[in-house]
Amino acid sequence: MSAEPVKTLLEKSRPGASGSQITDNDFGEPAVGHYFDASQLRTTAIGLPELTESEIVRHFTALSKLSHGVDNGAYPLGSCTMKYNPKRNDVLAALSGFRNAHPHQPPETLPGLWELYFHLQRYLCEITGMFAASLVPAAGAHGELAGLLMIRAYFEHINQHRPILLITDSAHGTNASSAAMAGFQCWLVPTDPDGLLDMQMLDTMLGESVAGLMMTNPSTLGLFEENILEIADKVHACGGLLYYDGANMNALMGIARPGDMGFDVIHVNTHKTFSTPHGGGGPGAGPVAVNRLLEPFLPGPVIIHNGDAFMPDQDRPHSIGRIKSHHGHVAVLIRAYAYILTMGALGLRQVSENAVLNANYLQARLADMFPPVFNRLCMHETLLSGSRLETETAYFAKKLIDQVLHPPTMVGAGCVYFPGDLKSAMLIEPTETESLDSLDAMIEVFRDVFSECSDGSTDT
Amino acid sequence: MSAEPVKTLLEKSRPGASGSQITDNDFGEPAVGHYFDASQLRTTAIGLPELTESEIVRHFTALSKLSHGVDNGAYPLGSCTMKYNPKRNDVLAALSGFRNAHPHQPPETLPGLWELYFHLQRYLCEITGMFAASLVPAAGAHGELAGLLMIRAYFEHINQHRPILLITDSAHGTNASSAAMAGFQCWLVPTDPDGLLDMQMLDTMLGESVAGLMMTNPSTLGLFEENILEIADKVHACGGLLYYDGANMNALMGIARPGDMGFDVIHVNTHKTFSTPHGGGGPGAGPVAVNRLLEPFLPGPVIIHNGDAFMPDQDRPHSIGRIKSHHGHVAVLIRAYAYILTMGALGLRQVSENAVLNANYLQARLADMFPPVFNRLCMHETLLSGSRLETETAYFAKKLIDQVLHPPTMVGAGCVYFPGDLKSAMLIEPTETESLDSLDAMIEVFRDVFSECSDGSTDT
Amino acid sequence: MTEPVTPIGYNTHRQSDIRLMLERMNLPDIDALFAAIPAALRLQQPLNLPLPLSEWELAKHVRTLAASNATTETHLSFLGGGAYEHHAPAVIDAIVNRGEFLTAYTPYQPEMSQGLLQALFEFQTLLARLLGKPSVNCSVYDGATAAAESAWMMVSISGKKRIAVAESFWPEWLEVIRTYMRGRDVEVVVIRAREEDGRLDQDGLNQALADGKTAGILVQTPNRFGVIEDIASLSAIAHDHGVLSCISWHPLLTGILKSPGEMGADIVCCEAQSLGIPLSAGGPYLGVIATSQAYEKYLPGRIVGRVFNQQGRELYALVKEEREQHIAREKATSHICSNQALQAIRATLFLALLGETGFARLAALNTEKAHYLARQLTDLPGVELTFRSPFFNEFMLTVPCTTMPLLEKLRSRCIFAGIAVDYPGLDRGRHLLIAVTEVKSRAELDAMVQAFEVVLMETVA
Amino acid sequence: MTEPVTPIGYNTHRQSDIRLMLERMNLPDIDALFAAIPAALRLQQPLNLPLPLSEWELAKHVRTLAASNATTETHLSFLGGGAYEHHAPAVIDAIVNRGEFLTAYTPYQPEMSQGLLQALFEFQTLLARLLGKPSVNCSVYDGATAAAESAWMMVSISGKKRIAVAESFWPEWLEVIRTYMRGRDVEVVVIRAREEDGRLDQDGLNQALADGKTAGILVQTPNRFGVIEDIASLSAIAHDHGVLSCISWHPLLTGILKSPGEMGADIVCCEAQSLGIPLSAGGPYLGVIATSQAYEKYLPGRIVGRVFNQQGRELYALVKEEREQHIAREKATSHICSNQALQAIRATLFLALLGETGFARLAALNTEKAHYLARQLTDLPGVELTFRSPFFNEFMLTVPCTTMPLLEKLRSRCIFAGIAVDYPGLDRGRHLLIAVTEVKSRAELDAMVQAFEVVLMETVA
Ligand SMILES: Cc1ncc(COP(=O)(O)O)c(C=O)c1O
Ligand SMILES: Cc1ncc(COP(=O)(O)O)c(C=O)c1O
Repeated sequence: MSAEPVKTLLEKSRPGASGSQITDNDFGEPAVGHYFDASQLRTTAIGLPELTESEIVRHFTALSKLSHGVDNGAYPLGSCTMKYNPKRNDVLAALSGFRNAHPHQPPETLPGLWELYFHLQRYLCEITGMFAASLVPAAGAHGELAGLLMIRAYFEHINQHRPILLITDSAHGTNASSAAMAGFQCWLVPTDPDGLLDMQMLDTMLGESVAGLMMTNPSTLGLFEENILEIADKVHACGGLLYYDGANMNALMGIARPGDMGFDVIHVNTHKTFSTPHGGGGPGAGPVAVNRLLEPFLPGPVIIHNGDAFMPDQDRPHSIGRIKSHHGHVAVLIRAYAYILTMGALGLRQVSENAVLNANYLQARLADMFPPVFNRLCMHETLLSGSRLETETAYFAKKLIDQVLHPPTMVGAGCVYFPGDLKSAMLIEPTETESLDSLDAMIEVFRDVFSECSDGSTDT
Repeated sequence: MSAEPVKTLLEKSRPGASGSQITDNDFGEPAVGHYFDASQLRTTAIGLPELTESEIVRHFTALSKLSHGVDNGAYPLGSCTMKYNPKRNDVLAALSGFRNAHPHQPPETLPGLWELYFHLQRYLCEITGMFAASLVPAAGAHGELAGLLMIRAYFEHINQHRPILLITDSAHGTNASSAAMAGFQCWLVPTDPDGLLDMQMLDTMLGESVAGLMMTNPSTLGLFEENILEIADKVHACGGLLYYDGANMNALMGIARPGDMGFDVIHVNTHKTFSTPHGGGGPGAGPVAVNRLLEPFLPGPVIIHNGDAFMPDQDRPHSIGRIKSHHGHVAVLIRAYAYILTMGALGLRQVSENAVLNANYLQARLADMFPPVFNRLCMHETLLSGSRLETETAYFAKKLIDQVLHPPTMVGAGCVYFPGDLKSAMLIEPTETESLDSLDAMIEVFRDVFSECSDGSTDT
Repeated sequence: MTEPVTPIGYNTHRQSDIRLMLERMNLPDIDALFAAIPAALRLQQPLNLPLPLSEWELAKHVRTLAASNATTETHLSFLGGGAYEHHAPAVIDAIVNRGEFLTAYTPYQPEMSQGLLQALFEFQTLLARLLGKPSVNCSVYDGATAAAESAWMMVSISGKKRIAVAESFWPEWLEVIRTYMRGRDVEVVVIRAREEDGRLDQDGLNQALADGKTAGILVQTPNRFGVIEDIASLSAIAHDHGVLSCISWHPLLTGILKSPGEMGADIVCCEAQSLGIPLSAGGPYLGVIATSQAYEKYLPGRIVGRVFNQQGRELYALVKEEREQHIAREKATSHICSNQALQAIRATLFLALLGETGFARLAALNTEKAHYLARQLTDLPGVELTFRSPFFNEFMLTVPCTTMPLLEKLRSRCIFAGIAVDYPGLDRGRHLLIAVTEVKSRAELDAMVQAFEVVLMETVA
Repeated sequence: MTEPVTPIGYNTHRQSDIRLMLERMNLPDIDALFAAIPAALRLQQPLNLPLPLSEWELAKHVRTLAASNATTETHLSFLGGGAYEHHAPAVIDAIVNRGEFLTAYTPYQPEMSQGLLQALFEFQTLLARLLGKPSVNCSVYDGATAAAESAWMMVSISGKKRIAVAESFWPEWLEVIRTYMRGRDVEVVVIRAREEDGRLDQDGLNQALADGKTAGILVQTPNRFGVIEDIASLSAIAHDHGVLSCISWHPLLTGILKSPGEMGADIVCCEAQSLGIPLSAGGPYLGVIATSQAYEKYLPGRIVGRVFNQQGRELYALVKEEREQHIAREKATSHICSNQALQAIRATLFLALLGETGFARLAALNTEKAHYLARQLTDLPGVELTFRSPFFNEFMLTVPCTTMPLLEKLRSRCIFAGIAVDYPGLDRGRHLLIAVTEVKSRAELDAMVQAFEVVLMETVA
């Protein structure tokens, strides 16, 4: 990670070096200016770089060497579930039958796509305990928006005005902003000293203007919300709905299901729980699933089994409408489907067991240096306190990087919120694909760097 | 290139960690011992490592980071023609229609393969000026063996006993060993002070026991054998044949042709001239081409156009016979075919012009430090003298490596021979895909390291 | 449930590892880890999912599904409508499949991600040139959400909760804009296309903007009829009314025309699928938004910049995060978190591989081939261009029969001949939108014309 | 010839670069560089080759060629005969396509190639375990040339110019062995298979070795009838006569059986295509040779070892190069220079991905599926196993009709049912060699049986 900086493509550009192969021997070098309004014609260069293919391959190969993926080593970013991304799934997603299908083809020319979609919808419903799903959302936040728009549409449908959405104070930033985009006012529900939702505050906040509560379970603090059934009852009792941010499903597959907990609408992040690669920021996919009540509101396409064909349902008058063009992130969803078929029920349960085991193992073995913020077993990730660290966490992170270990999520370097006074906390999520050797190696680096940081040697 | 050593797979092995997915739900875990002789059944472990897929991906990703390909930078190994390997050709070679074809399929089920082979045979003949070709040899050395066996078969056919083969003293090691494998006795023809074949010695060596002369042109010293027409006349005059080692064809495409020079049989290295990737040692391909005289002796398959179908010629009674199983290195040859179709005649000529230009540019710009061994224009590579270097060339090479520049071919680190007293010489072949910027950068590194070596600072 | 003996799938722990770890943690068994989950919620049965498949069984199954779909390889396709069959150079896959890019997360830790960040920075730089606006985000989900997010940008900038949108947007995209705007109670006023030339009705636009309550205009070019809009005039009208101009632009157009920025757009959004991104039945694609520096703070999504780290070293990093959801939460410009980073790298590679010259040639080749086909088809009796306005690589025909049987008959000849278009004011069921890209050879275009002629006869007769 | 304006294809220089370089070298033009070439030899016309193609034209053309071939994806294939349809895990391609491996040369410079060298070193280590001999080369061209090179090793070791080869080798391989031996004037004596069980005739072998002039024996298992030879006995016979024993081994067999090294072979050669290498219509594949330390100096090809470099650092490097052509030239063990390094890395990945457990399971699954199909087919009237000897994943049937029409009729049902085999002493045109690997599902095997039955009826009738 310490190699020389790489010049940019524009710095390397050699005008005139490329483009020779963009021709068709039957058409020559066509002059096309006369087809357009003269005033619109471009008169100056765009300013694109010109390099040969070899130079470009070298440029990006060099850039890749200055990057880190799970293929390079552990990536224990809390809340991101950076697990191994199976290579076989990349290959399947690139099969010509999917890759070269056009979204505007007549639906009857895409039977394989719909069959895959139909079953993936069903599998996700089975895993989460929901009734119906739409795979179309492009990412977790997009799933949230879809879900919240459904909640909104539902209340519009039953003629109730409920402008307020409760969100846990540890919620991911997307929850609040999706809520805003769906037109809700956000009220934050505080966390109690045990790291759980403050039940008393919930009671005071609930009411007839409240559309519902949005939370994730396990929470972003890595804790299972033990009172979930009671919470659900309370929310439902006052007419509200429960939204489940499924980003943390990696803790629960085959163990417990949000549908059984009382959630009415959920999304999952395929790029977390279902091992689709995150590509340095995306694309991901954020399928939404709902209970029977909300089914009519799902955004299309929803794939149904109709006689003997799988087909997009054309008759969805209550749908919230399109939330993006076309059919969702096909090439991502294929991977999620392949993952589920590879793991099966027992494999997915093993995933969650091992994910939780690994997080607790780290928590236990790091406790003398980084005591857990909440002194109890965690789920798939653990929130550790940096209070015993004699340096800033940013410095600690830098030292980890020097040891070629990707640091965990810290304030200012990650996208989670730590409520209250947790400026020096860090959230670690090893995932199930880290071996014991890998965890022990990680612990050792933490230990080395921690003691280095305790020597007062904080020179930069 | 200076990262930590990587433990081996066996050192990382965790017995019991893998293999769970090697099952078929319809067949369970079959017990198969009873199908075999009890005495043959294995009773102890093989000793294969056990790791998860993720660990394996990380292991090999880490190993790749300790390796260097043309994708990473210049690779000016003389005699190796390390040019850019087009990515598009890798994709085409992996198309299911080739990749999943079985070699024992009935020939009529492989029309696309034969069509490609037929045209590639023709293109190679056109480029080299030969009459007919067989694509089957697996590499350059294998092509040599095929070619020399053809020469042998020819003389057997015409009942002449010619046990001796002349080889230039700068010849690649494979020439002599292929000759030995074909049953020839090798006599080395010396190089004259100008770096050319010693004509007088040739005269004395030629005779009725001589099957022919094997040489490359340009030679491994980077020089064009100016007397080639005279040489060919001499060899032919005494009944011998002329073998052309085509490893250096990168200098001549569209410029001159070995067939026109009088060569009777040749091979080319697709992994040099025709840009197929060398894969860290292979696989390559070494098609052979011959004049009309030797055509009957070509090893099969030779593809012919028969009525309206392309087919392997089944009627080759004089063929030297099979030299390997199946049809040659299909996945390599597809790439060579694709390369030729991308370049066309003018593109290939440009390749050779630029390759020769680049070598001469380096020769000219490095001359003050590393004077060319032969004081004249070179072809696609240049032989430079290390006589002015105050350190060993190996030390110089190490210093280049410290600057992340792959050293040129030197004695003991490459596979060429430098005749006479050229222990400190180095052979540089930039190829046409290095840009002027890249050459200038290379020259600068040479200059820096040279002056560093001249400071007497030869500490290790 | 019985415990499986070896780790399934991508799990890593053996039973012995698990025992050892539990021992070190002083826990009796795995179940103890889940003690916080109320018993009533603990699943007592395995999930109802198919048995795990081996890699070859999985591959065979998914290959079978894939093989049942028609594609641009099984059919000669002239489908466009916002997604185009361009050639993606092989280098793109070779690079983006490198684990260092493919398996990375969002580059929150700049030191671990300099290469990825530089690639995204270069993306912004090249897109800024292509779109003619200096500030570019490094992606939103697709062209449709880019348009919707741009609409909200105009609302935020202006403080006015109404936008004027061209009705000649792709219908799907218009629906997405509506869905997004409905959430935030923004009024969407639709501006018609002129019947004579398929371009936006400038009178209608003037009228819509007259009351001063509109945040801005949102226009797509080429529009849903393939017609190229007069961006300069439309932007001028917007500016005359003191409102913003946002253009949804086909990025290849810059190979021939001035960039929308040069023609007066304040915001440019686009679907960049044409820049090296496979069709993939619709996704993932690549949405981009570009604007002027002044409006940068309203951009949704990530922005990469050059900063100095705590050690004083200059490096690439995510910047201006104060706009983003993880800082601003409900006040964020958008909720976007995961975006289309890898597709942005694809686009960067695409632009670099073509270069200035190649990009212009590609645009010209697309234009010429589309016009070639349009000429051949309009030579057929009764077939004509619906509008005589400039078009790029997609054009709309009026045909002398109903489109559906025509399309179906061509489909039975393995041709996807185009998309049936209806628009109020045009004859129903008589219009076809046909896209042509560089990948169509002259022989294929001629084959299309021939088939079209035959089928037309059959259908008219 | 007119000068093209931009660099064609993968050329890099612009006209301006060329001018600048020539200027700096004081040369008038490019032609001056070629002054050494006699004018009579300088081509006056461009080569007669097709015009350069764009990437998409090329792709379309080659895709069309590819699509015209039948494959294991278009047909249900039971072809084997030395090349097998195994599943290659996707990880293999992902790794070997990394430019650091794919675009490297032979690792002459150890410091630049530690990763590549380690991968090859690991290959040697794993193959040594699989084959049961400690010294392994890192590849020759394929199984056939591995056998031929092994034959020469025996000649070199023993100094005797005769080898005894089983006639039950793949016919093609036997031909390659003959071609190679002819070059060096080595006599090839062929040993028959027994008609009763298809195994090597031990009496014939004893006879052939009796005069003490033979260097060694060369036997393939499973042989060309799919029959597994009795390696231990054959090796013992060889050793009784004081000659070497060389076994051409199917590497997957070690999943079930003792390694050939354990069973007494002095040299083991093999075609390792089954270890993660695609069929590719026949190549490139992977030949490997393993032997004892004592004979290591006779091995052809590269060997990687651990050495200390001039700076005293321990590293991987090519070792024992004194055997190789670039040092020993005409005295080299072989001419091999370029080998199959990347395929060796594929095999290493394959073995690592399966692991001890997976490898044994894979071998068992192959065995069971082959035996399942054999049982079903021999239930059909008149169909029987030609030999009642042990087999692995390939077996030979005697059928009650001529094979050619049978195979052709099955082919018209998209089944490649096997390879027709003839062998002197067996009825002509009545034998089929059928291979089954893990990739065949039970449903596919049953479909094969059904089709076989139907077609058999037709053909017999
Ligand atoms: C808890 C939680 N919710 C929502 C999201 C948003 O998902 P996405 O990035 O796919 O939009 C994330 C992503 O980090 C998350 O961790
Ligand atoms: C001049 C020359 N001849 C022959 C060969 C042998 O070719 P191969 O390695 O393909 O067997 C080489 C390879 O380096 C070479 O440079």
